[in-house]
Amino acid sequence: MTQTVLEIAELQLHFFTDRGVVKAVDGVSLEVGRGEVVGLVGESGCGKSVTSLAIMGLIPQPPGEVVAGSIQFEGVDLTKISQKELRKIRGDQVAMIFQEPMTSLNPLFTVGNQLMEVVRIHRKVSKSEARKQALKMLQQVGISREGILDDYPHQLSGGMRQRVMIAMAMMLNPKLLIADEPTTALDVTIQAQILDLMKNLNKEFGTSILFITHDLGVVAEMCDRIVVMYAGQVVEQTDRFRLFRNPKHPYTQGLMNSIPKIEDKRERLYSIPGQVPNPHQMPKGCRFAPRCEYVMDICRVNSPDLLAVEEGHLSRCFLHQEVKEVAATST
Amino acid sequence: MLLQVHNLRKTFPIRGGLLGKKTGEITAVDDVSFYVKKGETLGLVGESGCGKSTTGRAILRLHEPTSGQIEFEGKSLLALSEEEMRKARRDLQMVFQDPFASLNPRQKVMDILEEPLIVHGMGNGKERKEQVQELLHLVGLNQSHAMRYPHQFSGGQRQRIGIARALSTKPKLIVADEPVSALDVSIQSQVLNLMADLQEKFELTYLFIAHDLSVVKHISDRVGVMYLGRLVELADRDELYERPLHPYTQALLSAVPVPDPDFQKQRIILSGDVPSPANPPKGCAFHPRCPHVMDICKEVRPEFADQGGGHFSACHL
Amino acid sequence: GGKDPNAGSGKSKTLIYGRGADSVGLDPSQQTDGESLKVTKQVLDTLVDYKDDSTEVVPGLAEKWEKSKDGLTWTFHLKQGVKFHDGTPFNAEAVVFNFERWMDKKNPYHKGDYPYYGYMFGGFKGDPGHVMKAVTAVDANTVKFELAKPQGPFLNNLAMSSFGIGSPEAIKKDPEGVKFNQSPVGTGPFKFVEWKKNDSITLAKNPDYYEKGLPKMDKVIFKSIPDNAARFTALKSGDIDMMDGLNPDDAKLVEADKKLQLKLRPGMNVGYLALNTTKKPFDKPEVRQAINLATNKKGIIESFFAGYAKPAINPMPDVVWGFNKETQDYEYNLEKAKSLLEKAGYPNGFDVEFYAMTEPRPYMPNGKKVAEFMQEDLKKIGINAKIVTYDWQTYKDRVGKGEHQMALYGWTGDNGDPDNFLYVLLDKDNTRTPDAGNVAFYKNDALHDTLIKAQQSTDQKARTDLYQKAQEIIKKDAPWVPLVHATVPEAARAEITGWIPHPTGSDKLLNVSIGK
Amino acid sequence: MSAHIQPVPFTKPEPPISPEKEIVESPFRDFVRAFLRHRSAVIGSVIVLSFLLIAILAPFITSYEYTARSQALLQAPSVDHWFGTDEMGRDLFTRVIYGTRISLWVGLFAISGSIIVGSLLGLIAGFYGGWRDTMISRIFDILLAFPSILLAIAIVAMLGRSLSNALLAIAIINIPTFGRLMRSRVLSVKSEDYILAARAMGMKNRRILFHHILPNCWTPIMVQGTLGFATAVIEAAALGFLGLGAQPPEPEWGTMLADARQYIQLAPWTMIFPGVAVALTVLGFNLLGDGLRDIFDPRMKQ
Amino acid sequence: MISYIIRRLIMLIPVLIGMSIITFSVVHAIPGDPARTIVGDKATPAQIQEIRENLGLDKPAYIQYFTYVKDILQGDLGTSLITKQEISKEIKPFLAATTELAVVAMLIAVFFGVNLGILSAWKQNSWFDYTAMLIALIGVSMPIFWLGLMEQWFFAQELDLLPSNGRLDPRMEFDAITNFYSIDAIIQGNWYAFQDVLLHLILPAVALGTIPMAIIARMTRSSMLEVMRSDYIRTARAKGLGEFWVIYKHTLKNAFIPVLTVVGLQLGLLLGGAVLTETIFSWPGVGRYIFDAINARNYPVIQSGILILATIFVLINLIVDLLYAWVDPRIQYGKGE
Ligand SMILES: Nc1ncnc2c1ncn2[C@@H]1O[C@H](COP(=O)(O)OP(=O)(O)OP(=O)(O)O)[C@@H](O)[C@H]1O
Ligand SMILES: Nc1ncnc2c1ncn2[C@@H]1O[C@H](COP(=O)(O)OP(=O)(O)OP(=O)(O)O)[C@@H](O)[C@H]1O
Ligand SMILES: [Mg+2]
Ligand SMILES: [Mg+2]
Ligand code: NI
Repeated sequence: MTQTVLEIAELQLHFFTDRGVVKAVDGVSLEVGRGEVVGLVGESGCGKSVTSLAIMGLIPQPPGEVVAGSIQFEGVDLTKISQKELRKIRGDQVAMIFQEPMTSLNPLFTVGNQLMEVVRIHRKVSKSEARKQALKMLQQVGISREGILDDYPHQLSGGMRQRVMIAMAMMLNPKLLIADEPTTALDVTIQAQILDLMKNLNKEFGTSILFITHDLGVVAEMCDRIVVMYAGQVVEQTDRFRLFRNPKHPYTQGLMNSIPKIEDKRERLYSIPGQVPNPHQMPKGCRFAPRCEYVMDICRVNSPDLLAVEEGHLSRCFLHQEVKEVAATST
Repeated sequence: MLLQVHNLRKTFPIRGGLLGKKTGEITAVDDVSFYVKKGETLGLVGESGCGKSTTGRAILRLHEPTSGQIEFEGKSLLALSEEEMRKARRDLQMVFQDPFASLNPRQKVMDILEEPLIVHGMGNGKERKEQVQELLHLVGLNQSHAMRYPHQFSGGQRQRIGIARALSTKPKLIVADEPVSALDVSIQSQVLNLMADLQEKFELTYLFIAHDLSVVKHISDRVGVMYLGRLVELADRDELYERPLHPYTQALLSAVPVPDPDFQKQRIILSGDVPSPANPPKGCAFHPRCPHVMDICKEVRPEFADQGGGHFSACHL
Repeated sequence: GGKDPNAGSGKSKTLIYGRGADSVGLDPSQQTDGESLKVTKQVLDTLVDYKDDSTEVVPGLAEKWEKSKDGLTWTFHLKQGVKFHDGTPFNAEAVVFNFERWMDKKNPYHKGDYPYYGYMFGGFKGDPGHVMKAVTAVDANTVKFELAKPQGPFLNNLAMSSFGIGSPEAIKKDPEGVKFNQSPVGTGPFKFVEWKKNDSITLAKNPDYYEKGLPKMDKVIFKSIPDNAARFTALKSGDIDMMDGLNPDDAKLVEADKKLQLKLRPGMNVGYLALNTTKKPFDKPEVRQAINLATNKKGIIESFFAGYAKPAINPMPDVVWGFNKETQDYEYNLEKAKSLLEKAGYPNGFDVEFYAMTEPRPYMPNGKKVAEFMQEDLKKIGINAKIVTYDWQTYKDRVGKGEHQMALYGWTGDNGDPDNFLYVLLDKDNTRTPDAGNVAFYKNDALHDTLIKAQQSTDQKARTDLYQKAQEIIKKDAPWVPLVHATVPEAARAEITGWIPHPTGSDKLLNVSIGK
Repeated sequence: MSAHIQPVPFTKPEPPISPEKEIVESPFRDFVRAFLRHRSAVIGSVIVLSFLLIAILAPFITSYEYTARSQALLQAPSVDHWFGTDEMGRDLFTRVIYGTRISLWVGLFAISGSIIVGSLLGLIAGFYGGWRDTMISRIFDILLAFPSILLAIAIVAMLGRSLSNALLAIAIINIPTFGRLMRSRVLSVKSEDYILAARAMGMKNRRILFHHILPNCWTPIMVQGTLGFATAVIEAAALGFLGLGAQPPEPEWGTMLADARQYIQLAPWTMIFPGVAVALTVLGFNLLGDGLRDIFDPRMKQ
Repeated sequence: MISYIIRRLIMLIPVLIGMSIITFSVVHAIPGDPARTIVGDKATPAQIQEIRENLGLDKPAYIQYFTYVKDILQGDLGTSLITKQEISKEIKPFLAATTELAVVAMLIAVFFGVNLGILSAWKQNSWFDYTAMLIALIGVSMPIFWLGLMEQWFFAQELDLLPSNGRLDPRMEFDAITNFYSIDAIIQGNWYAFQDVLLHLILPAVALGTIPMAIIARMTRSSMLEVMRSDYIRTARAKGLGEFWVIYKHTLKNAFIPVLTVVGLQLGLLLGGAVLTETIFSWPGVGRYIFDAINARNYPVIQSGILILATIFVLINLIVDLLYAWVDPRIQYGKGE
């Protein structure tokens, strides 16, 4: 890839709660290139949303805090700049779509009002101009009914609302669009519509997208590159072909195997034993060790690093590191 | 033939106007007929709000059906008195979508599991306690879990408790209303496996409601597809997935994202949203979104008929 | 706030009189409450009046009068040239009109109730006890009253504010009998101007008042401030010029404050503890005497009257003629009380309900506290008193029905006649329920004979002797614990002159002025 | 070279979930922990407990009797009389201390009365709906639309002035608060899945009502009860202030305030201490109630 | 909408009927009767009996009740037994006085309460938040009569800053037209009086407004906090909206809905619950009027007074419900609820 738009390095994000510190994000690094769609997958609670909120500077503070690491957006470290500067970037250069289209729009203001607001925050334009832009953007996302600007969110269906959210995010043609599970709340047929739309927008405007989801099917369809997270850490990262054909990390493998494939027959599914660790008491060593089938002694003591297994394929597992060592000596 | 449903219909009143008069109706389930054979799993899929849950609940008379016939083991359930129905529920159990919401947060697992036994007068105190232990074991939980409260479990464990509760009265039919939708993939498979195991062990019959087509395909013997309160297609699993007849089923199947980057197929992207069940379109309910819509579809409601080999479909095509 | 009191309203001299409650109505003949009469006293004059500081009768609208030997005919000669506030002349016709209106239930203007008339003159036209046979105009300025039977306190009665003469024209304009009650028209020193309910009543100087140069103020405003403490605050901060209903304890503060002056209203009243002689254990005179002995009147007066009261020995105060100076009061002696109780058969005392009023009355500013005070002493002689309170209406209702065992009660004299105390409060005639006046339900035939004899006599000397005897009888039987004759402390700003609090509670504000 | 891990075979037996070693806590222990962490709940309960102790230990805290008169009338606070004396020379500290008993009593009885009656009505209205609901809701509307203090005054006037009648009046005017709360709570609990589950289990209405609905309704009632306790204390003081509450010589705070009102110039302490006592007690219950609400409020839970 | 209003008004009927029955029975169950008040402390039993008969108090209770209801239905609120004035006329200035006081108290309460709540929520867990909320808590913990007395003592007497009681300096020439003195002063262009009216309002309004203020502040805070956690506020922030607008545009409007309920409920309560404040500040209001009527057993005044207050209470809450629909487009009355 030619250029990176976003580069997160060793991000550490902690929540200081009554019950102790939750290391919700523990050393996450990832990057998104220009025009690239990067998928961020992982089970519920693994830190996907928190990571994306950190980019936007929207971590509830307190209790949350970015303790270490950097988030470079177009060469600017978003963790270092002031709220005011961040506000200028937010909504303009980096935009975000949230999971719940039902609750992410303010119920007391019309759709038009909320759409135009984005423009008027960042550009000095007249109301009518903003209105025009809003309408244009709505057309882009496939809503051509003009009256919709005066509708209130509750008058729209879930799919429509999510389109409005997308329109809102795309209003100022951002360089980076963060989509946090944008289709989870929608039906399959509607989801297909929305995914289709996002793909088109990506192609048409060249917007980079950080696509967060837990649905591997969606990832396979949408993303160029995929980052897999487990318990606040990135465990694997590579392009989608390699990931699906040749997953390296035992967690990724397990994940893939537990999905009932639509073409598969009625047999026992693979299941990863146990459950996601309690964020308050992360296991020592590798965080996946308690559930891992290939667990070794070292896994319970040391935590592995995220290292390249091969060119463009990172994994956080001692198995591969051994392999690498072997490989190194054999050559 | 364990369960037979004929022309089931369930409407909900819309209230409003002066003194809360009824001003309209939502037809949540409209003229649905199907049967479930003993020991099989019938999957029911469809988009949100199409009436899957209502169908499930109407069968258990948790929502009193507006009209229709429900025969369970040849007896009409709707003819039962309230007390008889209460007793009959021993054989008809339910697993809910949200494993947290469906467990009383103030009861210990022990009590949750014991209560159905008490209600149906099964066993004495000691026997019941033993049975609870057995149930726990069956769903992969252990003795120490009995004294905990639901919130002290993970989602997957809670759903196991829900399943254990449904099993406690040794029912013949279990209506599972999206039992895995709230769970993560890695946990989902644990629960699906458990359900499959239990079915085998106790010769259970499932009416399995879900919106995830791959899950339904995985677990079901036959699959029904619902749209806007109606059953639009019903067939054996493989038949349905390989040879969908109804355009809606086709679109649905094509829309499912497949976790395989190599998998390429032509998506049928439907336009528009699911209409409101309060005023469904005339004729075929699917016609406003149907890529193959014909004039007749706008006027005449297609018959839900056997297209051969037990493959039912409701389409003019 | 202490702003210029006359700011924004020209330079007129305004007096603000702060008081505890609003008037009920301003037609004095229909009202009985002090707050109403306090105002009407300024607006409507009576035929005869009381002296400024006592209940001695002096001329009012009538310059002079004579009575026939048998005491049955009274002739009044009216002042001339007096005009009502509406400009109509005051004359004998007007007096007759007023009396006809009050006494004749069939009179078209007899609307509503005329309680004091009925009470003072033995009912209405046609009633057996009605005293007034006829009221006639002899000529334009002479009125003749013919009585059915002689009435000792007749003149004193006529002097009551309730019998203020109103303008017949104004009354005739108000056939429903509503308006006059809201905006009375009389001949008094002040004219009615405005009434803001529960807030203030404004009166303005009557420029045509028959006494030249009076009244001294241009305006008088009666302002209701229900809370005693708030009223005192208002006085201190200059929002009002004078006030009644001073907390006795605050009197000390007033005396210490150079900007204020203390006024003492002589009390023609008695506060007492009625012991229900029909109920156990008060049917035994010893018990009643014991309670008398257990009462620390001095303590009560110190604590709740700040010293501004006289201990009551007889049922009537010494300002009323006929008071028996010889009577010996029971001393405060708990031992003796206890032994009397023993003698009466209650060596261990008894349990009793002690009714106490909560609304402040002139004779009892804080009944509940007095009861609480006595409760302690009673406990010491073994009597376990449980204090019971009701709101004033219920209280009167229950006490009038005789439901109490012992009850704090009191009386303010109307006309300064002993009969108005002794007969009304202690004769067996007045023990009829449900509205007994004699709430000790004390029945003594000897006393009854004495009182009736005194009532029918018109000889002052003979009456005095009879009343003295009556007081002795009462003292011995002890149906009451007479507690106090309260002097009511009131306060004004230091610059106020010419205010003389009257024993009846209604003061003529004729001579009041600010500064010299 | 290819040491790829092969996808795991599907037939692998499922390992049972390992028994967890973490200590299992009862909801009560959970509650206690949350409670101890909540500042205002702790402060509130400390205040409330102190008043409770004061009420119980009153005779040991002070050496005076609350009715005992002395010669020292209206004395300013001193070593002998910490809060000064009143117009009868009674020790104010003692009276304030004993007043605690009355106020707590008032709160307890009035509020438990309205909780019992209100909840019962609310439960019936919410659970059965229909005409019962309509009727009970109307009753609540009526009681709520009544100017409550006037209603209380009228009730006391009707029944006579005494502490117990004041209690009754306060209980009556607070019924709709609890009734409506209970009703709305029942309505929301009723539509929970676990109630549906209970019905699907074949449980009888009565069992559902008492085993499933009721236990899930009491937390907001408890919170409201604590706050209502505070209100009741103030209401009792207001009635006492009007002379409608406790009768002498009971040292009820509102009555004391009413009596002290006339000494505000002369002896402000007679006014200040009972007032502060009321405010402090009420504050304690309010803090506690607030704290409980936060602790029980699921939205506040992380 | 209209049909919703009509429906609500129809629902008012059973409430008012129930209310009148309860009031009637309670009031008539109070011992004593108005005849005694009318004749005063002294009267002969015969006189009292006669007055009772004149007032119809000797008739059975149900007949009295039906007579009363019949009159009400004909729009006749009855006549005060004591003053003989028509209640509908007599009560007007009292109602106006209380309404003026309650509205001003409410304005104070809303202004300070809402802003305090907003700032507290915004600066959650700061010392400002703690102090503000402690003050609010103390506010709800104080008996208002005590607060009123303290206020009066301190501001009127010790500092002599503000008038201690009444609605207006009685020396002032002033015509009560609407009986809302502030409005009357404006109508008459009497600015001096206007200023005086406002000064007189301050102490009682603060006393009366303290509890609602505290309640509103707490309510605003918690509801702000809840809204601030919501997804759409996150959206607003994600757009790059400034903090001020996030708070005052997006959050406040949403947070205000529950506050509105409190405002309506409290305003209703203030109208009928101002007895003590009215007594302390000599405010010639309706609470005091009914209170006096209870003491005098002035049956028609008690009944009609309470009925009027209750009606106003219900109407205020109806208005609040309608305001909801205005603030919140999701609420549509008259359609399926
Ligand atoms: N406000 C907060 N306070 C404390 N912990 C928090 C907070 N927000 C998130 N966390 C913790 O951070 C971790 C990551 O949460 P996050 O929302 O990023 O998960 P996610 O991967 O987006 O999950 P999902 O798929 O459910 O959206 C969780 O363990 C959660 O407990
Ligand atoms: N109790 C009820 N009262 C009124 N309408 C109802 C009720 N329950 C369901 N409905 C309506 O009936 C229709 C069908 O609802 P149902 O819950 O059966 O759908 P579903 O297929 O289970 O959807 P989901 O996938 O979201 O669970 C919906 O439009 C819903 O709004
Ligand atoms: Mg998330
Ligand atoms: Mg459903
Ligand atoms: Ni290899």
